[in-house]
Amino acid sequence: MVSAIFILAAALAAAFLLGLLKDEQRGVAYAITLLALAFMTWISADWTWAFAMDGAASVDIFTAGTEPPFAINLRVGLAEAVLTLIISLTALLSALAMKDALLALGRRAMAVLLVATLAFCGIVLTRDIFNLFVFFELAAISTGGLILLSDDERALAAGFKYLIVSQVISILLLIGIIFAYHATGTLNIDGMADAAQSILPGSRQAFMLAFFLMFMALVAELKPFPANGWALDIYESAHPAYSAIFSAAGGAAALYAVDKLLLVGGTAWLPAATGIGVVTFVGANLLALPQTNDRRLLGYSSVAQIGLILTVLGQRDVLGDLTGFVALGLLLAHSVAKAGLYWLSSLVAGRELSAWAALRGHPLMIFAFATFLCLLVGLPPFPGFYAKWELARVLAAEGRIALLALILFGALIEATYLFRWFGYTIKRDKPAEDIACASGNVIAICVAAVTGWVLGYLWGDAANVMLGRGNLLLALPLLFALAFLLLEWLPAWTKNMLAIAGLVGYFALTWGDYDPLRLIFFVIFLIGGAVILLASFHAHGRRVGFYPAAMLMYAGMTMLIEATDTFGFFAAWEILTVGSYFLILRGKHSEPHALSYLVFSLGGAFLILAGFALAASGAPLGVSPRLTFALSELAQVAQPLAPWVFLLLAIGFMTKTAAIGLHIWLPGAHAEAETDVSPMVSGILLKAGLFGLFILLMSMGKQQLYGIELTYVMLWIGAITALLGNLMAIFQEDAKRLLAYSSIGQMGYALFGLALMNHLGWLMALMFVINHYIYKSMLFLSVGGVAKRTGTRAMYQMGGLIALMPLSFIAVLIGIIAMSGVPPLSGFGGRWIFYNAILESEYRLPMVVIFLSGPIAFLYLFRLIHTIFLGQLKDEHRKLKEAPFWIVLPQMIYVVLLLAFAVVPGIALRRVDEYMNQFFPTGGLNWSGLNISSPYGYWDPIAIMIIVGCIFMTLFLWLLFVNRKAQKVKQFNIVFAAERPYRPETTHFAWNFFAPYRKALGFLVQPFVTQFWGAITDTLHTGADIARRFYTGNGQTYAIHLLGFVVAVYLFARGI
Amino acid sequence: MIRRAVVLALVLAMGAIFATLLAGYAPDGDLNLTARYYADRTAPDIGSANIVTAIIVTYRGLDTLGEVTVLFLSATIVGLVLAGGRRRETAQRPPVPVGELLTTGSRFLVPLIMLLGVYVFVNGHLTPGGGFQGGAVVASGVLLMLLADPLKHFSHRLIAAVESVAGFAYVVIGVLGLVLAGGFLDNRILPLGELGALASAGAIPLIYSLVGLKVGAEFSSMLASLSETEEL
Amino acid sequence: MIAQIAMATGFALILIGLYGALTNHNLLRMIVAFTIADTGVNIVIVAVGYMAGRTAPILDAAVPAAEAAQRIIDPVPQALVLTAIVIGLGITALMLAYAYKLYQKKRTLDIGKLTELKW
Amino acid sequence: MLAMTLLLCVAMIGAALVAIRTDGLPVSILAAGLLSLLASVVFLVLASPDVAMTEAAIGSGLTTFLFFFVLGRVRSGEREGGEHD
Repeated sequence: MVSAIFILAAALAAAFLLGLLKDEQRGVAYAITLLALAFMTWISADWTWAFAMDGAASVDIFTAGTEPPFAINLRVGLAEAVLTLIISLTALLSALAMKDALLALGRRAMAVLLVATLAFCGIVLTRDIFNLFVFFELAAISTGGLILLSDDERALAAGFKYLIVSQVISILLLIGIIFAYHATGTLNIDGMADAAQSILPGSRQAFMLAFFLMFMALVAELKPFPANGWALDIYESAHPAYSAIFSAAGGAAALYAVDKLLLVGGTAWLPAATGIGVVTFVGANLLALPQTNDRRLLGYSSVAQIGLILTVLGQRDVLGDLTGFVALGLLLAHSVAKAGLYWLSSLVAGRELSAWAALRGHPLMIFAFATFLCLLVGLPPFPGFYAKWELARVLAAEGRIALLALILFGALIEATYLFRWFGYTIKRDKPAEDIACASGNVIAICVAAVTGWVLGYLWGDAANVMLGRGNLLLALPLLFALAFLLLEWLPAWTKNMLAIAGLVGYFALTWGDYDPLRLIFFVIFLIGGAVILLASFHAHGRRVGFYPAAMLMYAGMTMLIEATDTFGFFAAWEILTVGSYFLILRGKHSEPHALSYLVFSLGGAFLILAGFALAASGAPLGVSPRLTFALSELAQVAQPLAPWVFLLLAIGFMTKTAAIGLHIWLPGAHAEAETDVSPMVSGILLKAGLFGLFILLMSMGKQQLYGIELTYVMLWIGAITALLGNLMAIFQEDAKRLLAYSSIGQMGYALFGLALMNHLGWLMALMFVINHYIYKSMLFLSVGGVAKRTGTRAMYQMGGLIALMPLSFIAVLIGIIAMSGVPPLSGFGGRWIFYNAILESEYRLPMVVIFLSGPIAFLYLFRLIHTIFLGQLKDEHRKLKEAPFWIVLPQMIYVVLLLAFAVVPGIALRRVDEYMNQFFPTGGLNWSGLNISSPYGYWDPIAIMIIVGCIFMTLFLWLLFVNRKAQKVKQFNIVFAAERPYRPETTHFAWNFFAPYRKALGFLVQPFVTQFWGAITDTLHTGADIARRFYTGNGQTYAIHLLGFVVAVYLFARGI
Repeated sequence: MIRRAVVLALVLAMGAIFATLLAGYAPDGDLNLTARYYADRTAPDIGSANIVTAIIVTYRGLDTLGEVTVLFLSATIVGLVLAGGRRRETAQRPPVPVGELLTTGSRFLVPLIMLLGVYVFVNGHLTPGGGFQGGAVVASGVLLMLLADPLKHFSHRLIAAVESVAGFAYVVIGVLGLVLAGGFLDNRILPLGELGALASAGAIPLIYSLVGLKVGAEFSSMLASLSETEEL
Repeated sequence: MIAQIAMATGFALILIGLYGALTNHNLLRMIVAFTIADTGVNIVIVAVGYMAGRTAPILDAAVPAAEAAQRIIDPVPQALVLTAIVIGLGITALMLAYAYKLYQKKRTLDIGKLTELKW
Repeated sequence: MLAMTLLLCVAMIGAALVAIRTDGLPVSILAAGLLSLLASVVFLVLASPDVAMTEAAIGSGLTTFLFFFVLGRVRSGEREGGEHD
């Protein structure tokens, strides 16, 4: 192995060599620079390989042939090797990315770039505190120099501000170093750490003060929140490729320096590091909300990420040997993502966030952009996810709940503004000029994206080896979904075939090993998904981006069922959230709704993460917090924690089933999604939430919090959701929104059933799961088909389509009968079980609310079919054809399914009924042959079907017989038709269909919840907008901020 | 006005921190661990009479290498920053009337200053002073020449060449130290000679002369690029 | 006693330098103030290494190598200061170049007017 | 020695205050140069000749000259930005 000193020597030699070249030989100079950087990258890669693969011990390199305390020594361990690799690789790729800027400025700029890389590597390698100061100064000056690469006029001012602040930092650091030397007698960090223990009390106070100054100087290098205005100006104005180095390499080096220094200070200073880190993380993320400039936004995000890693370093006493795994995971994810994003920003001409829409023409760039965002936010397959899981688990185990809450809050805000940006890129209109596809940039971006995925695999492998977590990237469903990324070039129908085959095949392979309840969900997720995918055959062309997203969602759901431990469950939960977000985002106007969906889902997911972490911490079994925590062990959670765990998990799952108060994302997300996406999201995705609630209630049962019975609260929430959901559905003008609100109502029913906590209640909830999937998918498909043909979703613009679209009419008719619970179809079965369940339970008042919501449900169903299919045909709809074949086919399958399920409910429910006995032995149904009886009543589905069939037929025939002599009234026979054509829609009968009800019950549907959440987001936004005025742009003010920060921390530190 | 009050308050707070540092300071009765080692081991191991030079060049050689890079960086960036401005043609600059005393004085003094500079950095390991001080003196000599004849055009090529060769040689010596002797920048690649003699302390005189040349070149290039900027 | 006085002066210089740098609006005045602060830091560092009644760490006729350990003061702070002074000059030269360039582009030396980058 | 150190220190603090408070920029730069010179003498008193030489050559010599050079280049800037608020 080449000694690591050559990293420094090679860079220096190359930098000096450049001086010998004539000014015109810029090409040669550029070649030497790339060669030197490549050599440095190779050395660090070689060391990383040696440490990672052969597990070699860390190596000390002595300079001047003398032992460390008397000379400077460098140390190369796994962490140093990885960090130097990241630093030199980023520099190499950035050199590629800013090729033209370097060539324009000539060999001097290249020499400065080499020295900058050398300085960052030096900071990581050196073990001598004064040497650290020299390398920091080198980094500061080279940053000052490299800022000139930018063609932005304002970069000069940013450079000057940086130099002012670095002067103040160097003063603090020098004073700290000399007094620490005086107290300990050595300048070597390890020597100082040992000497610090045995300091005699007299000079202990002086040493602590000296350490304080050194610590504050290095923390100031990490751009802590109140005192980092200067860093943001650099990020905004410097050349993006240099900002990539400054953020990825500079951040990594400074963080490692602080980590080394914390060795000296001992555990007394860890709370200070944590405090500064958390304040930076939350504060910077908050202030990033109102940002519009893309590079400044990345600056805020970079500062926030470094704050998060500082917090992790501050928790070293608790994390123990996990610190490396967590800190490096977050750091590498940050470095790779931030560098990639900055290189992307060098492609885009405009600086506003929506200017990135220019990327849309290049699917590879969009994929890279999405990869970097997922890396930053820490979504499943990437290292950030494993790191965040371990961090949450350990923090909860140590009882640092407030810190965990702050970190999750900051992460949520970061996800919000990053994915809002992604939404702009996908949806906003493309700016005129396309992106400048310089080869250097593209290479850098691709390497960064690939590195991101490789890191994901490595961290998964490390998690597997160290902690026994499953390596997500080896999970078959996820691999299958990601394979679709490679098949994007295929036409849509082949991919659709593959997808359906995959779903059905996977079901066939693994359906055996599930209990009846999970099996039902498994059937709905996979077979149900396959049936809906049939509708996707109607699309032409390649449909880039649809199949990876859809299969990601399905993969997430299958892994949700397969999960046995909390980690697997949570990973699946986030995968399906991400997959469904990208799926919903495909709709034409779905950008704001997709964002609100993602924010609510991630908020719920973080609550679930906190819940699982708490559960693992409280588990009475192991002394040390358990590594893997099985789902079934939720039952054994100790009493003081159990209600809180239940509360967190319940709220998390209810965000997914859109209970009242957490429902505002659903109407927009389901209505604005594409024709075949709406049934997927509404029919299948909501069931994931129900599945979670099932798991929760099965394992934890009834819980009490301060005397309140939590399941009783859930009962009320279910009832109110059912009532208000149905009520809001009545007054909708848009057909898809009506169905979306009806989903909220139906989920309210299911929640109510679950919360009844008795045998039949759960059975009813399960019945709802099946029923709701069938008729909601059918209705969404038929309404989607109608909307595709008529071009509008507003019901008052339709009417009289029964003649033109008979199959859709039949599908909607059957759907309505099933949904409203009218006898022949399975809806009635659901109602019957429901009433039995209610009679058994002793709750009276919520039942009244549920009964009220029943007829209200019928109102909007009537409105749906009446306004679309009955009434008079509009002129422009004369020549409409039936909905496309592929959209009608699934509907017909569902009609058959509904009829079959209505006649023989036993096929699905019988085995589940027995399965329920283990939870609620009493109160089950007894299945004798084809009819079912319960303590209160008797249900013979076949008899009902026959009787209702006969009644219907007789009435129908009689009607035909009576009407055969009826006079047919032409539409424009004004006297009889009683309808004026072509008047503005206000006179159309479908407009404001239930006006009298609105007058009566209108007060119930005031958008309080929307206003509530709107108020929260507005306060955050305006608060951030006011707070960011703090950065006045005056370099002197920034220096005053830094001094103020130092004094504040001193007073605070003295206080504790 | 509030700004000044805030700054005053902050400065006084820093003053309080420094005051506690000052109060807590007690000079050591005897040399601490590191200093004692240097005091005892410099003569036999490094063979340099000036212990500070031994520390600077050998024991903490990496610092000095970093420091030389700092100067190289500053000179390069100053050149980069000022090169951006319009390169004024020497012809159109008005001939500044230079005093008689200055021209003759400089013609007489410049060689002496250069000699002093060279003496300082060659005897770095014996008498106080060394590469940086010698380089600064040489630079002041160059400065005097500049003042005496503002139109004199310094060939940047020569300065850059001297600077680069010196720097590169320094790195090569460092690497030689690694290859031949104990470690990077170890001065025992040349014989130590006996204490106090000119050719003693191994490679220290060589290194310090290179540093002197390099520092002198860097300062003069800084001054030259400054002098070529035009009046604003 | 000399060390304490020198150190006190050094700290005073740092405070004066910081005050000057943070109140003057003119770029050049700020840089001058920072130079003063740097000098103050250098004085403090050397003052920390000083021991009464001992001489400079140069081995010559007056201070033979044998009894060096008892006669000389701590050489390490001096080595550090030497590096610090040169680095201080490096940064000052860079700031001056920036100030000149800023004046060339913006025709002003007032830090208050260089605030395009904010919020 | 003690008296001389005291004198030098008082002179230095005086020079520093002059450098900060004075209106004219050239006077301020000269005061800073004087401060460096005094500092190099103090270094001599503190028994560190190497540092004294460096401070003298670089601190007072080159730094002061750099300042005057840039000041010369931006002479008109002094009248604009020099006033105190």
